[in-house]
Amino acid sequence: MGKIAVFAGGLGSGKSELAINFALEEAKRAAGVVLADLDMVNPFFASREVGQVLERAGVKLFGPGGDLSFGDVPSIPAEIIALIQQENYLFIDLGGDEVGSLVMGYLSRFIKRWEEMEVFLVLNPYRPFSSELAGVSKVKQLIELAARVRITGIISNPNLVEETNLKTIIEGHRQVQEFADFLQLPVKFLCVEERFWDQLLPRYGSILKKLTLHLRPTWLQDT
Amino acid sequence: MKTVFKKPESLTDAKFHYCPGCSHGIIHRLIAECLDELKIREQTIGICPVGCSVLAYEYFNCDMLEAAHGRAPAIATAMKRLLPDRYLFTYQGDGDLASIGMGEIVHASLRGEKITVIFVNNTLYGMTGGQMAPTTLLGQVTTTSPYGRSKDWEGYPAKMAELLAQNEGSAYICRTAVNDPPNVVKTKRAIKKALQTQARGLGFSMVEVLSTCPTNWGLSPVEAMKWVEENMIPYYPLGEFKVKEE
Amino acid sequence: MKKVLMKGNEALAEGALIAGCRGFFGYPITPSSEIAEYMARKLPKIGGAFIQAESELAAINMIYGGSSTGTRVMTASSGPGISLKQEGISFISEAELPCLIVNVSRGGPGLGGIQPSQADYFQATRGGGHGDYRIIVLAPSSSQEMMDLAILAFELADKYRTPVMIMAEGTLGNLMEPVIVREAVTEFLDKPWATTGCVGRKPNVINTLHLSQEELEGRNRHLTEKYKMISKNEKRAESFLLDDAEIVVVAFGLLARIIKKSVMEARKKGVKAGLIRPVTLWPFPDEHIQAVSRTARTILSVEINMGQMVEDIRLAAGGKIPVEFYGRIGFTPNPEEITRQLLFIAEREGLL
Amino acid sequence: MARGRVIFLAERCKACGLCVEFCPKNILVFDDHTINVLGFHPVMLLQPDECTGCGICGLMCPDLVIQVERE
Repeated sequence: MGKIAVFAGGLGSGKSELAINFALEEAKRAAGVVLADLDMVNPFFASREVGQVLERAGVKLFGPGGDLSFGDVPSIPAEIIALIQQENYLFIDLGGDEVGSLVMGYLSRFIKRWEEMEVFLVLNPYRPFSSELAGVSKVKQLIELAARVRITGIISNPNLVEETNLKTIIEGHRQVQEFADFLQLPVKFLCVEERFWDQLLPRYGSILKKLTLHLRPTWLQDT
Repeated sequence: MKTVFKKPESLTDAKFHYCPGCSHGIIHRLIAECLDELKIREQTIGICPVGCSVLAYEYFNCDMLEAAHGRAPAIATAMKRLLPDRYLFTYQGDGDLASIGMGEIVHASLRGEKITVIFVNNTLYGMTGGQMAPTTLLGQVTTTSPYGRSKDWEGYPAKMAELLAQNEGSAYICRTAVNDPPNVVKTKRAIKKALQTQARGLGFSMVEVLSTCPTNWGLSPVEAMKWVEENMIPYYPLGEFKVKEE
Repeated sequence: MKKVLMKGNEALAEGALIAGCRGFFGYPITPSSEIAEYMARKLPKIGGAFIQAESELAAINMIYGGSSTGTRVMTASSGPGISLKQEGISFISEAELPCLIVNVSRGGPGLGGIQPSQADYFQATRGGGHGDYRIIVLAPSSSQEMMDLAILAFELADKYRTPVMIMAEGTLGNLMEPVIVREAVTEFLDKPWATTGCVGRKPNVINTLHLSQEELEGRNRHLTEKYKMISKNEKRAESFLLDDAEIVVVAFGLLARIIKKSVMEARKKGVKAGLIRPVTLWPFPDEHIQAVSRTARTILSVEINMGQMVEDIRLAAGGKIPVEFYGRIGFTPNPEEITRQLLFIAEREGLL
Repeated sequence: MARGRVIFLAERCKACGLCVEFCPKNILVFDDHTINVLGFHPVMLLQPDECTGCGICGLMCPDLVIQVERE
């Protein structure tokens, strides 16, 4: 894992949830972990909603603050340019699609630590526009154009939220692997909820990553 | 003997409700003659405004809609997009088009909607009793500019043909008048050209017709025609402002 | 059965396409914009029309024109935009043009905020614009219902020649859930009234102007008869644990789903609670309220506003049972908050 | 000899006088002895023999009163 990790992808592919999980995990090992919520597209279910959880774990959150956290206006946290250039573990949560990645395009010229940066394309093949190669390769191309960075790897995030089962994950991941092969990108991680971890570990080994859902309202889980 | 002049097929038998000498009747007839001559009555849908011509749906013998004040271009836009092989025309007065409907007309033109707008400019609100319109001339007295329209108080009259001709989406923009026989003939020619522009898919077309309101101007119909020539045409020059050929 | 993970807004848009919607005319506003964005991507590929209008006024009049061609058309907006569209909705209602209008609501008055809200209940259920009219209002509570009610909305709109509104909280529009994608609708009603060019028939006129008193009154009586028919046929509500319920919560939308949890929690603690979830906000399912007002002890209306639906509940209850109100603004209460409220009422009423 | 013939739908005439004004032969007048259903003295042709069937009266008439025939 590099020192800057950027999470890009289609609208609703799971970027925020992944960025939170990766940041929290890094915080167990290292100090100076920063999560930048740069979702300018849509303020619903954004990582800024779990500020307290992050804070307790020692993750510093930078996002549209105060009244702007639910503001309908794009607002880039002022500190972000400095953060990009400092020694730290920076996790950047972008908004959906190429529109959400535009902010990265603006920031990319401040990046000096290119060799320490990973840019992930988060893919959930159960999302509209992500179930076919044409849609996926288009979103990849547009994101790279908008973000002015190359995507370095794919994070597979196949799920149907509460209705996910092993079959969903296995079939979905196979689909993601096919996309990855075509795009000539490595699948760096396969993310699954904790409840599937034990059964899937033997099959997928080191790419398997455990997810705790922080943004999903708990009351959805059995209604 | 052969008939050289009669009521066109594209008008119903209903009697116009307009005041004596009001040139709406002439303009209605010219549109209908164009529909007849182009043989497109059954392919045409017209949209009438709020204003004196609000009842125009009773007069045109084709499918017709009555619009909310100023919104006819929006209605025509959606209809043309969904029925691209049909002819859409809106019939709008100066309050409807240049005041409350300024947004709709400008954007229909900007988008290059393939519709034809017949814009009847008689310098005031006829329907509601002679109030000031965006096209009321400087110095002109109306019930809401009782001291005469002044540039400092009410501002300048809107030149819609010139304004819309600037838009890339406009394919044919022309201003005519119906104050004398030669100008009536020219108006018909312009309306036909506008409809042909629509048929060729070139973009937005509008004919602004300088018209009369003898009742609210306080003039006889004949005097009103002279008033158009003496007062309107000098400020609103006639002619084609935009002719896109392809 | 193929499931797709969809935001409520996407599911609604896809539902509209499944229902045969081929025209979208709108103006962007959070939190409804995903509907327009989804339509902008899909409609041009299937021969439909998508226009981002210059204003809500233009958009709703494009709906007037679009529907006049006999095509299934829709628009989507949020509170301030829906206010601007009211003139057009009044015209569309009087012209009896079928269409779907979506309000992914936000808080008000004024610009308010984009947080979850149900504050447009009055506007939606009373018609909203000028004149004597009503529109059918549907309130989905899941992504699946966003799709299914969009399909139903077009069916009802065509059947009764009326605008139908779907009203959803912004949270529902943005919440992702697995959705079963329905089969495309293939049967449509004939629309002999449509203005499509009068080839081989007499001209059609679509008009809302009625100069004579007799004609105007006749039109209003005709519409009223239609609204009575809709009231008779189309009331819909979901009942949950009502059989022995002593405290009945009434709530709609996504909020109602959360309150199901509260009801179950309260029952675990000995409170006989139940829930009525109106699916049609107009026509309001008053028979459901009347039924429980004979059997329950009290009704609690929970809304994300300062008390709007509670008035319809009181009208339906006709004074037979106390009706109380609990509301929040810009915030969807979590299940525990409502459970606490139920326990408080139960204790006060001696029901524990 | 007349080369044209003008037929008036007198019940539609509002006596605006535009046809009278623009007739190049000056052969149209108001019929002071008739009042139509609209309450106007409708227009009439004073000297039918002079009519050339030019059609200008019909062109300027706002109320579809006039039909013109020509040899």
